[in-house]
Amino acid sequence: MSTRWLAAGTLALLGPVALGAGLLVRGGTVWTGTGEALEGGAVLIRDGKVAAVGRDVTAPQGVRTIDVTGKHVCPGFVDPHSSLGLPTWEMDETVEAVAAEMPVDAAVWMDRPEVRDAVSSGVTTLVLAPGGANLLVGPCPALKLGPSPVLKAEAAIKVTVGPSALLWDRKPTSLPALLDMLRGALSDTEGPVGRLVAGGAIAQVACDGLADAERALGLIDGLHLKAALLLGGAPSRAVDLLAGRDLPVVLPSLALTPRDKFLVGPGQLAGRGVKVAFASFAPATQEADLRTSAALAVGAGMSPAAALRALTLGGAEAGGVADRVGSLEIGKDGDLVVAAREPLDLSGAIELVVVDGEIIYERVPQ
Amino acid sequence: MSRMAAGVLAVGVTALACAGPASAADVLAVKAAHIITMVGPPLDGGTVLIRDGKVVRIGRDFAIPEGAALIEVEGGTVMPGLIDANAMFAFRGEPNEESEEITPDFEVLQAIDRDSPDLKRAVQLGITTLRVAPGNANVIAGSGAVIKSCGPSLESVLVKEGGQLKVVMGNDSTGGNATPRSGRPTSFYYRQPTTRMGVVWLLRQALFRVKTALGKGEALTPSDTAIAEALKGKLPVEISLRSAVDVETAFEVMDEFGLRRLVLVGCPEGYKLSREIARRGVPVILGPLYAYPRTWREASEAPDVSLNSAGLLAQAGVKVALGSGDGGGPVDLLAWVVLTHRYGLPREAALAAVTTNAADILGVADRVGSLAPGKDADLVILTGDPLQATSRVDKVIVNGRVAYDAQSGASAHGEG
Amino acid sequence: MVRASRCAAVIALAAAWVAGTGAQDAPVREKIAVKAGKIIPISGPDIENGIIVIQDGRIAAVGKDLEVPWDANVIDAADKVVMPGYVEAHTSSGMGTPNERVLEVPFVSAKDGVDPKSVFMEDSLRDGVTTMLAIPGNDTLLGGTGVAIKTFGLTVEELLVRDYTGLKISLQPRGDSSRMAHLARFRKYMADLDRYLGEYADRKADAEAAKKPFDEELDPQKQPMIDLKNGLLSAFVYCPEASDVVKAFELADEYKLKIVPVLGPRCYKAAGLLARRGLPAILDSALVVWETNEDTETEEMKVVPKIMADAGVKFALQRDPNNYETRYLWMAAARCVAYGISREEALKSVTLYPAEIIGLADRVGSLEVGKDANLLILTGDPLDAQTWVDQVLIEGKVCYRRAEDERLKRLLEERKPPPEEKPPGDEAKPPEGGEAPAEGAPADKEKPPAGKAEP
Amino acid sequence: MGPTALLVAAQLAMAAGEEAKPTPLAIEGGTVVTVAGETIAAGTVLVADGKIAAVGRDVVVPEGARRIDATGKTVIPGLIDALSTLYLPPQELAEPSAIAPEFRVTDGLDAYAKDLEEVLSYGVTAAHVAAGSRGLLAGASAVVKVSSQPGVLPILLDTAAVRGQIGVPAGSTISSLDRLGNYTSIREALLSARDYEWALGKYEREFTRYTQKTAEPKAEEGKPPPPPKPPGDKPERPKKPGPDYSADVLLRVLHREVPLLIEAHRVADILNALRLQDEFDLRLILLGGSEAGKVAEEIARRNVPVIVAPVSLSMVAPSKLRYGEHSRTNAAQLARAGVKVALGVGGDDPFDSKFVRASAAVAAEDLPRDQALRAVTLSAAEILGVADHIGSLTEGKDADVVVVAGDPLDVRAPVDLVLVDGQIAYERRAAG
Repeated sequence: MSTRWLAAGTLALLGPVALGAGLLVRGGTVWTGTGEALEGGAVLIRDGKVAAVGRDVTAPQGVRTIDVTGKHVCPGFVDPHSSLGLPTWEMDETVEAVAAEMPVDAAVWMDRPEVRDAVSSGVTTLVLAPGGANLLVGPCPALKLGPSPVLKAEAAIKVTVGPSALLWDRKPTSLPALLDMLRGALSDTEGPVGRLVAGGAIAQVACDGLADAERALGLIDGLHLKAALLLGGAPSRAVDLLAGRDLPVVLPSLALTPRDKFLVGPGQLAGRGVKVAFASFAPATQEADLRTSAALAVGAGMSPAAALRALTLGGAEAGGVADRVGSLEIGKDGDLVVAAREPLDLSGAIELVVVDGEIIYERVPQ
Repeated sequence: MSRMAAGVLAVGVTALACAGPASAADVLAVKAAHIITMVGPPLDGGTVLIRDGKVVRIGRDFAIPEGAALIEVEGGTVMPGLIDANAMFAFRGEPNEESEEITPDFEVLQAIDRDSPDLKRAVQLGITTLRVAPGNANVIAGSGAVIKSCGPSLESVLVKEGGQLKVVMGNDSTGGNATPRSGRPTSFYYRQPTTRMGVVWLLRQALFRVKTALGKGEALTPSDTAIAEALKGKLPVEISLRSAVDVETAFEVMDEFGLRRLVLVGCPEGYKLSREIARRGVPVILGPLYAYPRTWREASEAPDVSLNSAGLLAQAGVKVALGSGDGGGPVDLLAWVVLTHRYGLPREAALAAVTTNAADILGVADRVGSLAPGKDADLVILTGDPLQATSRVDKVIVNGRVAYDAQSGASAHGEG
Repeated sequence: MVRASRCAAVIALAAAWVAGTGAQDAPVREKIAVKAGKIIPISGPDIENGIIVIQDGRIAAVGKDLEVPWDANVIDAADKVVMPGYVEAHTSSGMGTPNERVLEVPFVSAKDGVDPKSVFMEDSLRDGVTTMLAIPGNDTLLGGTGVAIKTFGLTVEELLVRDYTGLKISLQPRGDSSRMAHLARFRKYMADLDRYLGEYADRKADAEAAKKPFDEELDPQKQPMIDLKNGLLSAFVYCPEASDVVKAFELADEYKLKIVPVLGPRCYKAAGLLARRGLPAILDSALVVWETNEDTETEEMKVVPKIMADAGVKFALQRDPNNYETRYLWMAAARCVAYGISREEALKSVTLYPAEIIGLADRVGSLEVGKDANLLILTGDPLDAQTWVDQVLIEGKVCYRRAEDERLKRLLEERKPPPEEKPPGDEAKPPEGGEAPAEGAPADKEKPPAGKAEP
Repeated sequence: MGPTALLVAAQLAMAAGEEAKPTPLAIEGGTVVTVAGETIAAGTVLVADGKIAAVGRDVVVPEGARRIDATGKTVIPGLIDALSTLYLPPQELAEPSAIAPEFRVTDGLDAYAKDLEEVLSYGVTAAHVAAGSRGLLAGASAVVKVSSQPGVLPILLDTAAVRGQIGVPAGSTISSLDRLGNYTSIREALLSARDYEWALGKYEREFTRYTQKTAEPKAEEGKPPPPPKPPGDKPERPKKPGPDYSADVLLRVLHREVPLLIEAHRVADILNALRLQDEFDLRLILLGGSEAGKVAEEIARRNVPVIVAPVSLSMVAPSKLRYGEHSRTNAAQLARAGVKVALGVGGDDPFDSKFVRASAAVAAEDLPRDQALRAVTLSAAEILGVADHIGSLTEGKDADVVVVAGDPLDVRAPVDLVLVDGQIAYERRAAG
């Protein structure tokens, strides 16, 4: 689908440094994203994949070695829901209520400053989705901010359960009709939506507030959807509703949730075992928010491990790409971030970003 | 003036999740100086015993079981929870599917926001049950739902789904419609009707189509079945209207299609035809009450409102209930009842208008509207007589749980 | 069009009704004595079986065992309750359009807007309101002056109790303008005024120095604001939000103004401040406001009068015909009692306090010797929902008799063709339904209020 | 201070009058970052009568003082958001008037605003509020304490600066010509203020001449009184110019009594602001300055301070997106050139002020850590002219103190305690 993407992409990303054989990052503290932190650990990347993680990993012939002693290494951040690069005036296609054959990336402009900011803030993967004016829209691709951007062309479909998808003069104008149309589209296995669902696309169901969330869950359970919940409103009130479900829950960046004043929602959800992720919903907020969000959430009581997980593996799960990215495990993509301090200490700059084993961002020391 | 026994605090606490997890305090005894049951004569002093959200016993002399939580309001009056028979709030999004003007199969239930601020307010006004109706933008708007004002989930608040076919007369459903001229070509507002004549014509057209289809025994579309039910008299037709003219038109339509069950809603000028309405045995859900017309619609459609419509209708023998109507959120039903009583609605009828009559008209009398063994434990505890403006809601109990307590100011609400 | 027809009807009715009461317009006897089953003087404790003596339209005596003057025209209200007429301290009803478009119109007067034959005026009398301050609405920065009026009379002159009472200042910015701009505008007006007065004084001085005659008059358009500056007028300051109450007091201090806060519904937050400043306030007609607690997402019921009373703020209540709780002043007071305010305070908030606020406490608001004889003769307790205003006396004249109230009769009588004969005097009986009252206790409430015209 | 401030003082007095005089309070054992002076390990901060009574390692704590143990924690001055919309309802931000320097932001503040507890809980105790984001000269800005008492508006300084802006779009974009237009409009406003001043001076002179002329001649010793002047030949009383209320305010700016605060982001606009400084010799404060780093020397040369806002786009609403090239390293570049820098969140919503600490953290990526903290405390206070009250833990200053459970620049360490004027304004609940 996206040769244009590749071209634009490479152009935008200040030309990746091709490393061919591989890359060894050693000396720093390695946060694998699965919970453990190896001091003086190393990560070996070959052919774009993680080849080894551990304390005593040695560099094979011809592998470039970068010493990051005293610094911190963690997986690239994953933004499970972003409109990065979509011009704000082209975020919604409103003529069709159900637009399941809309190649979302067709509108993306890669040579925009947001994209550079995104990379420099440690985000390596994102799921590209439009706004909320359609009941159902897709396919939403999972993209790498790297040389070969398309991670999964049909990663997700975006479903909106709530008034935001209702226009005043387009069918449907009411929630009952909206739900009918959604059930119709999602259960029609022959149709384009059915095809996407069958193809393993994850349904990202957006809702705002308790009543919407209940209906969203009803829809997900009723149709046995592989889904993630994009939860608007105050997360604290939805804790009981969501606890004990094996359902990724995506929270908008904290700067976006005035109704979660003291930012305790993420901690409460994670504390009850909910798989939490943060999404920027860019351009509503920036990709750099993900890290700010996680850091502030820790300040408000979220466990540091859970916060880092939300930033990495959590995002990957919510984007339906956990098999490829989100943690530093052998076989997964060679995406990593080197930070001057602990990954969630905002005062430590992101110094190095690697995607598929290639350095795509290196901080110019001031 | 109100004292809560020790055990009650426990209730208070669990109550904060209004029908949260079942607990020891599931037996609740409410003592008060006056108990208005709406079925038998009122008791002076007595106890309402509640178990598992239902009323199990009402009387003066029986022992309160061990471990029962006790609520005692000295000098207070207990009455059935109030019913707003025609509420048009607590929606997510629009209460009409406006892409068509005839939507008989539209079910408003799926548009209800059980977490809406309006419901949280309603419960504090003593309203425990509401019939939420679709909006006024369609000629045939579909069916509403009867819900409780408070509960932990949509299932738990649902009392009755559907149950009527709402028709809107007058010019509400013409709003925004236009003949194609300008604007977005896909807009469905280039639709009928644009006049009240058009409204009636569309209504009759729909009824006629289904009637003939029934006659010929043709298959019906799902949306037509609702109309068919109405034609067969299985489903009451609720006609929302304002002016007396519309009442006459409604009766013409009723005769033309042999509609057996009709309910008039809104109906501020109905008192002018009270005899005829009574003769046909058509109940009226009256409201909202207003002194002078507020909107241009009210001004143009019901300039001649009367404070004693309720009184005149009731006295002509019409069964009257009250419904807040026009979408402005919940209204103080008790204050309204006080006024209708002052202006001619006899005591029993005034109380019935927000309890038994409403329950009967909505077909939920088996569960709500009165206090009797087996009925839902929906109670309002007032500081005095319900027909005095000096009384206020002191506590509200929904499904056997304290949902509001003016003393603590705690308003419980259904947490997910 | 509809409006027109309404008005026509109203005029017709008004005419009919005035004709009905016309009889009383003939010169009344100098002295009237009202024998009351119960007197609620407001200013003091209730009096059982008391007597009120009225002379020349004023109260000459109130008490228990008073001697009835031999030449007094006696009104026997032995089975009734007598209290002072209700006072409303702030209304813009009964006027065509209460707001000017221009923002600064201190020179307009409600006097020119009041419509003596508006249905509102008639309703007010029927519901026992005898005095009110008609004042321009809340949409203009400097909205104009008000008039204190009674509710009976065919011309504005007849209505007038006191002209030129209170100046409306609204702190509600109009359109997309900000409060900064709104207040800057006010300050500018005041500064311009100072400058104008200074230059006026200079011109005057020059003329005197030059021994020239000085006949220049002060600009009448500025006069109300000059009087405001000099404390001859008080400002009725409309505060839509609690923060505007703070601003109102700032302005009062900055410009040395006498102010009466006219509160919007959400001003309950300012109760503490109002209490500290010890000023009485006029409450919004919405007694209950809802506030969403964003942390818990619950709806909190704020009972404004209760909050004010608890904070120690004196207040006056206003009516709103479309508010279920406050369409009548008696009902507003009754609701206050329901919400836990003492009966005395509740009654004062519709009689004495509003009278004080509009500076007429020396004439109305309570039954005291020397005050205007504005009396309500009620069929029962004022706060009882089944009580009716049976007669209204204003300045000693009987201005309203329920027995002769054609509209009320039309409202309450049963309409069945053909109209059956009813025993005279019982027209006003509220129709009985089929079912008998179930409870013994309130059964008497079902009895028609025993309102009969005095012989 | 204007009447507003006075009133507030009165209110505070009354409010204080309600509860008893607060007992002295000692925060002991923490690492005290005074910002003004040395950082004291295991030091004590003593608070009495709303002021800081003593700071040091061995402070004598009086009997009956309340003691708070801050061992293992950090004690810092209350944070200051140098560009905030705290207390401001949205309507105040949409004021359409273009040139209205006579507006007072304090007229628009809502004493009963929400979000205050929220902002306090992030250690922010004061904010610089400047309204009229649409006005070229939008009126006086103010420095306000963050109050924990509804209805009390603790205004520290009710005319901190007159706020103007060049090239800040009312909509989403603005052409270079418009931006030049902004500059000229402001310049013309200042020029006309000068003309007005000149006219006033002329009037004064004429008026004194007039009074001398019209004065009746005095009778001298031993001489017969001279005949009174015939009424005819009296001169005309001179006409006083004006009034011009915006000029009155701008004159205070031209006389350097009040600084002029210009929001500008693009290099060209910043240079234009500096041209105003050169032409009128103002006390200029630059606000925003997304591209200021590129002309750091120019700014430093005139030693004009800069309130960098927003520091990190990631913390503010999208309406603040890119006026020119936004750079996170801005503050560092300016600081290195010797420019005094404060940080403002510059959010559209009042509660955005809670991100002050996070802004400082982000700035600390490049800025030395002590300077990063100074930029949200003392530097801000100095630039806004309130350094004698707030900004550092110094004896005699207002007791606005924050206790952080760890590194002040690592937002993962929560704020445990916040004092405003010696009163406990926020205390962290156990377990969130």
